[in-house]
Amino acid sequence: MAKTLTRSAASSSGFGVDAEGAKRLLSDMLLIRRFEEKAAEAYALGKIGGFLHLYIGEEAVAVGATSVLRPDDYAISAYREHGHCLAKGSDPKRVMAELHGRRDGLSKGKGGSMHLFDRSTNFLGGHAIVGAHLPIAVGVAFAIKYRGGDQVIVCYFGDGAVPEGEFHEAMNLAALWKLPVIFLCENNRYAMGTSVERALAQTEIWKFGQTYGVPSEKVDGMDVLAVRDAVGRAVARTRQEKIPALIEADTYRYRGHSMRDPAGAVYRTKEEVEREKLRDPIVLFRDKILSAGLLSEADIRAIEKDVNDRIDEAVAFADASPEPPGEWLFTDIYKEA
Amino acid sequence: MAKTLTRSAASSSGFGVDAEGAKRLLSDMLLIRRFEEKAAEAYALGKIGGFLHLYIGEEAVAVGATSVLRPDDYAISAYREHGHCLAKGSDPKRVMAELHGRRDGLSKGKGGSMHLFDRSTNFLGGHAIVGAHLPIAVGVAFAIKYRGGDQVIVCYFGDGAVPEGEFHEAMNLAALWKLPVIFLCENNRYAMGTSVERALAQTEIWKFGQTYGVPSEKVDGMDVLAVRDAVGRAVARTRQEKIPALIEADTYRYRGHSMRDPAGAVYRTKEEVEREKLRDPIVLFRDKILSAGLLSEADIRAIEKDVNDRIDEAVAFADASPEPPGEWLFTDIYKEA
Amino acid sequence: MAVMTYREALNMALREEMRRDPNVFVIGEEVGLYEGAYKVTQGLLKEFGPQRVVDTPIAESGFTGVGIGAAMAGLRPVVEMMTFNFALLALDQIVNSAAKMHYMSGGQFNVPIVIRGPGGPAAQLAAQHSQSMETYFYHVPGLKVVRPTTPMDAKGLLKSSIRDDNPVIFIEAETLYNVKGEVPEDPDFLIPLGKAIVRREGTDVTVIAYMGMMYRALEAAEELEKEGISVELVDPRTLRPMDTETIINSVRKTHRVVVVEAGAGFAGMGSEIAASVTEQAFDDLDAPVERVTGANAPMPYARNLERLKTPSKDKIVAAIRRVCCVNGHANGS
Amino acid sequence: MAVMTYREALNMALREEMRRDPNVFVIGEEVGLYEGAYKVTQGLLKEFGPQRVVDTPIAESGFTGVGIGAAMAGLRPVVEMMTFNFALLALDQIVNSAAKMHYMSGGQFNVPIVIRGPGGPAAQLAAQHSQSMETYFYHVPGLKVVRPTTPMDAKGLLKSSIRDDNPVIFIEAETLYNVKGEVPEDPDFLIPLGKAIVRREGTDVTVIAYMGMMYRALEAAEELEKEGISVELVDPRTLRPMDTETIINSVRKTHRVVVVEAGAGFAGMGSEIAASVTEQAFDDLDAPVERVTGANAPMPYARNLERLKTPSKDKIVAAIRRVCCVNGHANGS
Ligand SMILES: Cc1ncc(C[n+]2csc(CCOP(=O)(O)OP(=O)(O)O)c2C)c(N)n1
Ligand SMILES: Cc1ncc(C[n+]2csc(CCOP(=O)(O)OP(=O)(O)O)c2C)c(N)n1
Ligand SMILES: [Mg+2]
Ligand SMILES: [Mg+2]
Repeated sequence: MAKTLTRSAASSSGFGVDAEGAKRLLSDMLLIRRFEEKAAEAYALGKIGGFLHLYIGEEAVAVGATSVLRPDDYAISAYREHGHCLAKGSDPKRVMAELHGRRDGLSKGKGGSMHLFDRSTNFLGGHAIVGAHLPIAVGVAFAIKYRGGDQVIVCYFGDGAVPEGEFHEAMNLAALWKLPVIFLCENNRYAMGTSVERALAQTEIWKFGQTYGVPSEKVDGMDVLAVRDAVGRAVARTRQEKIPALIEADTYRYRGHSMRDPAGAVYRTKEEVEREKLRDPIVLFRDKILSAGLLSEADIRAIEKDVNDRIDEAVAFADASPEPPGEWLFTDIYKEA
Repeated sequence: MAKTLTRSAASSSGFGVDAEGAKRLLSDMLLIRRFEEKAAEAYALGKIGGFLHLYIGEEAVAVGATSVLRPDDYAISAYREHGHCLAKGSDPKRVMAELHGRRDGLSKGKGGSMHLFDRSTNFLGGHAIVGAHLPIAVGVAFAIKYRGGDQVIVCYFGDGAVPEGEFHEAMNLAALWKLPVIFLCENNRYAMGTSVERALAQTEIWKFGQTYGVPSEKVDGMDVLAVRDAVGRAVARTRQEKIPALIEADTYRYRGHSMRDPAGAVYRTKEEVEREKLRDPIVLFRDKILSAGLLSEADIRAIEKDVNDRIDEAVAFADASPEPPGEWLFTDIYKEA
Repeated sequence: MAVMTYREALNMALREEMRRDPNVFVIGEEVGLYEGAYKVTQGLLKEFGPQRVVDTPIAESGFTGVGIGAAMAGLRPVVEMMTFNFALLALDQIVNSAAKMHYMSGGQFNVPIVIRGPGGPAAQLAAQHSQSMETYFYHVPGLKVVRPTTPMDAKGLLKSSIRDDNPVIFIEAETLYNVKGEVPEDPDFLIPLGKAIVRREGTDVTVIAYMGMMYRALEAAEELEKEGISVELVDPRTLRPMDTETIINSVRKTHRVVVVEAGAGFAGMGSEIAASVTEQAFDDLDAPVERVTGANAPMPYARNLERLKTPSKDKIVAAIRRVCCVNGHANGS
Repeated sequence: MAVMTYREALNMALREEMRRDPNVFVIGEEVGLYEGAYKVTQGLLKEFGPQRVVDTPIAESGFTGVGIGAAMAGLRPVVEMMTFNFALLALDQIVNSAAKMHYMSGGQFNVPIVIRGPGGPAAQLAAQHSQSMETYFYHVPGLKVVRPTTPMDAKGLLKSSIRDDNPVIFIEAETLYNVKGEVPEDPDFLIPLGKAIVRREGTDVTVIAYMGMMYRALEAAEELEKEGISVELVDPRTLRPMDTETIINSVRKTHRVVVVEAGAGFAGMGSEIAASVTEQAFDDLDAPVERVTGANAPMPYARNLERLKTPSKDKIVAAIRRVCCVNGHANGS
């Protein structure tokens, strides 16, 4: 799923992608959803441990954004990153194996759900300290510019990272030095149990970018085409002008913060969750392409089947992968010359 | 010099203070200037060690701001804080003794120039990690509100603290929780050798406050009456509405960053420094009150003499104060119950 | 006495101290509405209201600084680190502001703050969320550092920490929150900071351990008992100030020492204890102090590797045997 | 060989490595236009331009993170901390990102970054600006920690650090920048990380010290020479990885050890060396390892108090005498 929908692929359908493109967007979102449903099952069975943060409900952001990136562009994220990693093109088998702590996992089983990395897709993690990867993203952008390249980096982060000082330091440095980083805030309205209203004096997160003179906007994060459009414009501008961008995607997580907060029910109402489910990005997009006649019911069933098969395969692969050997406790601490 | 000029002391002279008030403002500014000139001499003689950061040129900010504070209001600052500490009412003798590392110093000689503290005037230091005292100021404001008091805290900081994450964290927390803290940025255009243009994507520092919904403005920091007016309005609002404020004072330091950067000549031109000296806050204010007929030349000479005497006394006091006893190395590490 | 969990004991301590002193308040991420990521602050918002149970945004340096400022102005904040891993973001505030304020101000401003939360190895939380954090603090003059092993200690030490006039770093453990034990219900029950406890008397070897490692050392001691090796277990409880007196007294009796620590070991607590025991009781020692420490590696995610990272009961048993064999003293082998 | 200052040796190392490898760049506060707060980067902006000599705003966490990101993307940043005191603000980036990235990513992303700058006791800079900072780093798996004592070491070790594929914490000293010494001009001169050096041969006692403490230990050794006590001086140079082999070899010869450290001592480098020497050479030791450390207090400003805070030559002499007296070995007294 690493292939890129170039802007020229925009069809005459009126919403920016042709049938092939629509298929890919839907397939990618479904793959992430299905992957995570299966991961949740494995967690319940005790096969996955630690923290597991599901992205369910937010798939349109990763998929829409990645659809306008080149394979050599970079992406970096926090700990709710299965979707970003899969969208960037990692093999679901190796991602699932990582969640299972197995030797064939992306990070050899040493990282787990929160620390997915994939050098082959330029996916730079997988960071579990809120806010810490924002300056790192700026550093990658610095390296791109240093070398005179025209790549960009997309840096995904949550609304919860905005009150952290590193958000501000990263914004300022990127704006000051004019670096090709796209800050993509997934505002799902909560940082664990804390709503943005209780965390930020300024709840319109995109406005923070304005202060730094960074082109900033808000987008409907449940609409994969809207995300694709907004990020597409930002990527084009950033690639050309080497300036950062801030995009706030208005999104929602349907599950709790992690598997240990199953309902996420203390800090939000059931009604709110149900209301938000009405704008499920996958349902909306499926309906849209169906009614536009871009894909048929049969096409969609075929996509679903393919996705299910791939995820089943991933689970089987993870189950079959052995534990990392004991000696690996002491490897990769230092890189040997 | 701790006494407060209440707003009601505003005279009919048209610029907000009567003769008594003018005298006090001038006297306070002169005291700080003279104090620091003498401190520089002592440094050259090796009587003061470590870092010594002079405030010369910026006196109008501390004096104007403090003139609208009550004695029970708090102030807190960074390491260029002699002026803030003296304005708040500390005894110049004990401040000078602290700079000399003597037992009668405010901090018993343990803190030095960068760590002046005075519980008797509610002066909370003297902090040498750029940005670190901003959240501390917010905490003091938190305590004020917690207790239902109507004090405020003025938090002085430099333009150099703005790119630090703690600036942002402090602004957000103060705005979010509606706390009585007045952030008073002394924008002297340089953080050591780095001009604001090379440090900030947004050089209008007061605008950062707007993002957080904090009443913010810029003021001529070389005009003691303008500072007094702006801070006076902020204090009144903050006291009543318990909301923070951000004031950016446009000021300039005539000396180098510290005594180890004597000319400050690498990163700015001589012409710039000379031009800025034309708006010396003390000269300007003296001319103004003279031409307004508020004080006579003789009055001013009397003030100068008094200030000189007090500073000579402070130097003599510091010279005469003994070194702290060796045992004090181990006292004050912990407070005993 | 009542039987309750470590978590409940902490909650009781907070509640009692908040009732006792209106200047005590709790601040941190998710401490209020969510009642704590690990539920240590359960019910506090309801009883004390949002002014005294303050939910913060994610801004560790910021809200720790707020705590320090509030303490300078006379309040007694209890700052919760959701986990101590995040305290690195606030370390400058803790080391350069909280720990030094009293000294720098020549005794004018003390900082009566408690910074508490879980720290240490957790369950498959990997490198960034599962590490022994005490090493960043116990080195620092001006800080006190507490690591309570039992529910009773959790209560008694937390209450003393809150009443202490200095900054106290109070590190709990995710893996101990559900441990049960007897806890005095007396609201005046306190355990003084700086006092170690002998958790088990023995004659052949002194094992020094705390937190999860104490529980493993206990199992090791019971196993070795069967072989006729009598293990004395000492729990320092407070790492700074360290009660070397209790430790040395035990060493003078047993002449052999094993220090167990979950952290990576290099220049850790075990090094300090080994060095100071050796200095102060060199002639009493029949064998060099043995250190059993966590593997010198970041924490891996995979369950099997994770298990290898932290000292196991078997490793402790082996170290005790080793130290008892030297000069053929004990009958272990 | 040329005679130059420690500062010039560092400058030369930076210059040579920047010439050698276009991926090496320098970033930090005042490194460019101002040529470094301590002038270590003098002339670099002029030679290499603003793209490779990058002045930053005051945002330690931010620009350290930038260095880490740049390193992940293949560059070799040298991040200057104006002084290491400010590195606490970046400690999360250093510990949780730089040190663990290679491990967490299963070996996919290494972080070849050098973080350098002065650290340790300075001249009347007081509690927040004058402290031994190595303790925050050498505990951390994934980091290397270097403390170069001489101009030659400064050059050879900095060059090795820049060429190393891992994060290296390279802590200089304000008080050593003007020290002069011989330095090879060869641009391929390197000193490997992890190798201690015997700075002075001796037979009665091994003294382990680095940085300013090595210079004082040297004076102490010369003074004691007159009394017939022969002191061997070992400088670890790299604190992590620590070259225990060289240390132990010396101990097997002298049977007595003094470790000197400027830091406050509790759970410091001295504790680690004392513990590991005792573990590995217990039967060779005729006396317990003596630690001479900085006073367990924050750094005071007053000159006389400051002098008491850091180990003096006299304290080192006294410790050597003490350790030599045990069991009447040496002829000291
Ligand atoms: C520095 C830091 N503080 C606290 C935490 C604990 N924590 C993990 S996730 C989280 C909430 C983050 O929310 P947000 O950024 O909005 O991302 P979301 O979970 O909504 O995707 C918190 C507080 C952490 N990991 N890092
Ligand atoms: C966190 C931190 N980083 C760096 C320094 C070194 N330093 C001391 S003062 C200073 C410049 C600060 O400038 P500014 O805030 O504008 O205050 P000014 O000196 O102009 O009054 C720097 C970089 C420090 N003390 N703290
Ligand atoms: Mg969120
Ligand atoms: Mg400035």
